Amino acid sequence: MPLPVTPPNIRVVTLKIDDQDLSAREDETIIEVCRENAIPIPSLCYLDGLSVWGGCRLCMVEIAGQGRLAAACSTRVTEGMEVRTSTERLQRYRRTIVEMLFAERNHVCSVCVSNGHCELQTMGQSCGVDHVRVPYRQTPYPVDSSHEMFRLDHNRCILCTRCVRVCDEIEGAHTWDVMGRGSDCRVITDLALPWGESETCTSCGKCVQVCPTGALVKQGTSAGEMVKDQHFLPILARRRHAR
Amino acid sequence: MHLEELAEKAAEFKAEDAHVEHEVRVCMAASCQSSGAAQVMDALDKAKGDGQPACKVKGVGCMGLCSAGPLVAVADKEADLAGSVLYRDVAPEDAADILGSVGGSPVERLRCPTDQPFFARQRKIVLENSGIIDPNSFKGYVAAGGYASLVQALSEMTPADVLREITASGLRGRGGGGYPTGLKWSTVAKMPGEQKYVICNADEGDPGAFMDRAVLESDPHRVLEGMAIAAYAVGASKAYIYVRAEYPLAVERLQNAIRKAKRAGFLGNKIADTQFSFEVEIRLGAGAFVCGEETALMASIEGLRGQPRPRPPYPAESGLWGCPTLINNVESFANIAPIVREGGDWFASIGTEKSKGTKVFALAGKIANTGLIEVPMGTTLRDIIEVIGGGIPDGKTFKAVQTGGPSGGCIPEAHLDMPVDYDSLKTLGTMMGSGGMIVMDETSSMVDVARYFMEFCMTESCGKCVPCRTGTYQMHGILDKLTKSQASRDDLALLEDLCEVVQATSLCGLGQTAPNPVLSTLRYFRQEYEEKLQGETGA
Amino acid sequence: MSTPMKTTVATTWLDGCSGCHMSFLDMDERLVDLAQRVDIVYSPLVDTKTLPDQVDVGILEGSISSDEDLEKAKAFRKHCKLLISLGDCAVNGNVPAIRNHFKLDDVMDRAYRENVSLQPQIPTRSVPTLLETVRPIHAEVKVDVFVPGCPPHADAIWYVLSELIAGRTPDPSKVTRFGA
Amino acid sequence: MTLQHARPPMPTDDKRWKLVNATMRRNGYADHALIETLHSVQNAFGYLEETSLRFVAASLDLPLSKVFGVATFYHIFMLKPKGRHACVVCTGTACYIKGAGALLEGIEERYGVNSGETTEDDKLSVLTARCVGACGLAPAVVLDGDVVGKLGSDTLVAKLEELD
Repeated sequence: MPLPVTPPNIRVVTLKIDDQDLSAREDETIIEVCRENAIPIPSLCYLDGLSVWGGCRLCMVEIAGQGRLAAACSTRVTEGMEVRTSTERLQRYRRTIVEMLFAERNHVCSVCVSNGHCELQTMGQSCGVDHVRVPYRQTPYPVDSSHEMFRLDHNRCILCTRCVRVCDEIEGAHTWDVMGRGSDCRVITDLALPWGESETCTSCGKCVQVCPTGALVKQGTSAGEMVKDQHFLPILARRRHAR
Repeated sequence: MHLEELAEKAAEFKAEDAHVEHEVRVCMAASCQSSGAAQVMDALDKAKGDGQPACKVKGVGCMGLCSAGPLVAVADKEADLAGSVLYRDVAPEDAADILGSVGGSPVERLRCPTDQPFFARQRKIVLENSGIIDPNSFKGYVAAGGYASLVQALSEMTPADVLREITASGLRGRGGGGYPTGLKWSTVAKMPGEQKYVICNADEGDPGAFMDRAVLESDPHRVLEGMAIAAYAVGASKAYIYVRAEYPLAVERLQNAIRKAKRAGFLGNKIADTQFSFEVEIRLGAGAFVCGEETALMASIEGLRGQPRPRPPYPAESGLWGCPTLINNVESFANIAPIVREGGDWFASIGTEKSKGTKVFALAGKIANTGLIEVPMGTTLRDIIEVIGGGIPDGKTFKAVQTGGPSGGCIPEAHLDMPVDYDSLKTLGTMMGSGGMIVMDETSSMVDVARYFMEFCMTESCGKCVPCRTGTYQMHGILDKLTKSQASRDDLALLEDLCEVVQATSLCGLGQTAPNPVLSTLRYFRQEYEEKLQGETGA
Repeated sequence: MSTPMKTTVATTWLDGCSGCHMSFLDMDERLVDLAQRVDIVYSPLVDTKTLPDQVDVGILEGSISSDEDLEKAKAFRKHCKLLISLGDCAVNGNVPAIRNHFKLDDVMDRAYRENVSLQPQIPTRSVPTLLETVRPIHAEVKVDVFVPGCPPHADAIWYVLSELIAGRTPDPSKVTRFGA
Repeated sequence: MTLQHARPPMPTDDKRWKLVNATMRRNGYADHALIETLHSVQNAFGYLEETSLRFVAASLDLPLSKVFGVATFYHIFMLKPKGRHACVVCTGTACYIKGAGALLEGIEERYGVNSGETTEDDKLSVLTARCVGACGLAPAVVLDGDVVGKLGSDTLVAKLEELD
């Protein structure tokens, strides 16, 4: 197999992340460099193989000399950059953001098919969310079980749009999108009709696999049984890109 | 075309009105129209009939004092507003009296003195034609010297010359951020690429701001001229004006202006016989405040949900459809023609050290003179509110002035002597914004005001990023509890925490600035929050 | 009689399934060890029927769903130096809070009329009045330590109590989480 | 390989579809003409019906969910028909300070409808706008397209009563 060729004119830069001296290609983002070097950066919307969304804001990092925080997923590395990924302040912000996500919908972990395999749940634990300080929004959401293979539970959706992106960018169907605005946003299939009636869904199940929570799951799973498998994504993304 | 040819044209257009000695100017901007200006205009036209050939009844743009509309000015042909007799609250029945007064003694019962500070203290650059020329008349604009700057730029200046003048002028973006316009233009000009775009942001969204609307309704050609000069300077050939659908009159006048400018050869191919070509298209907003944010605005022009995307890349590098894009707002573009005409140094001589030129403000709320004013940067808030604005009506006392809309803050009495510019307002915890100034008196509750703005941000949040979407909801909840005296001290502490998180982590300006009204009212009126705490009586 | 050296502990369950208390018992042989160091002065697991005036550690399982739950939570707060929210119902409302999506009247009808065949009626006496919404403990009284989990594993409870007895501040996120 | 995209026939012989088609044609059936096209559908039909959304999606070759996402993002677009009359209460800052809330309460008291709702007899739809730019006339409403300013809730309700 031929070795991957670095495109011409792409320079290599050196930078510091959490006091580690690193080098990286200048077209890489901070989160990519962190993942290559096993530096943990939390994120719920970023997924290797999908376009950058920049919505969850959990990957915010501090860059020396910059007043504003930067999102690691959408900030490219530069020569001499000094990044801090886990200061007290960042930890505090992340904790608050995760708390607000828990309060937004009805994530009752104990009775979720993704219990134990949920990225939000794990994120909560790693951010030290042992309770939620803000009041719960308490708005009930429907569950769409109309699809013969899959199920959509809006109560557990965090609007990361991974399903929208994978369906559009990898599968090419663009069955999913987001309707509404602000807190009223909801993921939809086609004209917000039941998923089972979708004219465009190919039932490929990619959306289910990339969903970080128990919002998109396989029919027939019960509490704790839904384990997701995302290993296909970088492979497919690479092959689609190569064409 | 050369400047001389244009000057000939202007003279020719003027000559068409050679017989006219006096003008009866009726404000036909949206606010006066809502008060019945169209009927007044009709009545004046009818009463005049074919008589009084030396007198012309003419619809014009905004004269500023919107609360006294419909406004009618009787003036010698060349006179400006200060040199005219102004009538306020005019009704159709007054038509005969007003016409009768032309060339004679004024109708005292309707008179609105123009030597009062509201008019006398203003300095008009952006609004120089406003209230004087007919916004629907291409000839009127040219007769007033219009398109001379464009022709001058195209025929006598290189793009680099234009960039130099704009940079020298020190003009900063009038949309609120205050980014140096010259720098922005130069960045776009430097970008490689055949296709570049110019966008005029006319999605004036701050509640209580109507400057851009007035400019578009009063002098639309000036905005087109500014955009064309910008396009020439940065190497673009296509532009969009993104304007709120809620401004039908502005849209109509813009459409009319584009059509006429095209016919006259100031838009389209080979403008003024040069190689420069330039097309402008109007895009209608559809009721989304967030589309005032530049990346969201571009998404909307592309036909997408108006959601912002992370910056960088900035629009200057990768904007509309990935092409280098220059975005300025209406008022910024309206400043361009005078800068090219008079030179950057002239513009830089007005205003303060770091904020040059004038600024148009919309005065509203509990203030005697509601309307539109243009003053040099550096005018104090006290001058604007107490002198020009005429102070607080109904014998009430001033409490705060809100600037910068939902991204801004409230300034108390103690800071009224601050000269207004981008930087001074920032130090006060608010911002220039697009220029809305809402005055509040002793009856306004600051907690209530903070809740109002948070509700605004909550309903206008696009929903893309978590801190803004969920944070504005949670902050609004606490503010709502506070206004009902149901919040605890812990809630107040949580509110301050949330402000910090949302400010620091939100994706775009809407979220990053949404806490500002809360933070500024907490800073200056904390007492009012304390008094609202549950089970605690105020100190 | 307890020796003054022992930490006094009170526990009770509010709106929950008592599973967290079962998990407590699942500490098995470690309970013997624990008994050397703590005195359980009030609990559904012991005989005492009144909450002493001064307790070192209070442990609440379940969410606040009725006026009785609210009273108990307030009493615990008043008499306990340190209050622990044990389990997801206490920490975040969990399953009991799912009823918040319905009107209280509809919930009552469902429970006491629609699903009852013999003499359907809404009880009015000797049952506590339900509150309009189910809330986590900390929404009503200040909580010092949160131990999420449904139920929290016995190891997690053991860890938290051991740390507290040793005078350290436990970090429950190390050992448990929502739903765990 | 290029797959040709066939434009759909007009849903009915209603002449208004021609207006919609004209907008799309003017924009070269480009996908970025979506918002312009939705404006023209709403101008022609008063609201965006499912048939229209499907027609626009098929004509511009856009995914259905994308069209629905855009239509529901912008507050101007209505998915349900409006009443015979529309009263838009401005809730901009100046109007708010001068009592826009009282206007909404006045309407609610008389007609029992809140912002975004239509009376049962389809007479009146009540809406709010974030600022209509008539701050000099605060508090203002836009009644069937005309700005009416300096209102009290009594005078507003009286005006609404005059409508048929």
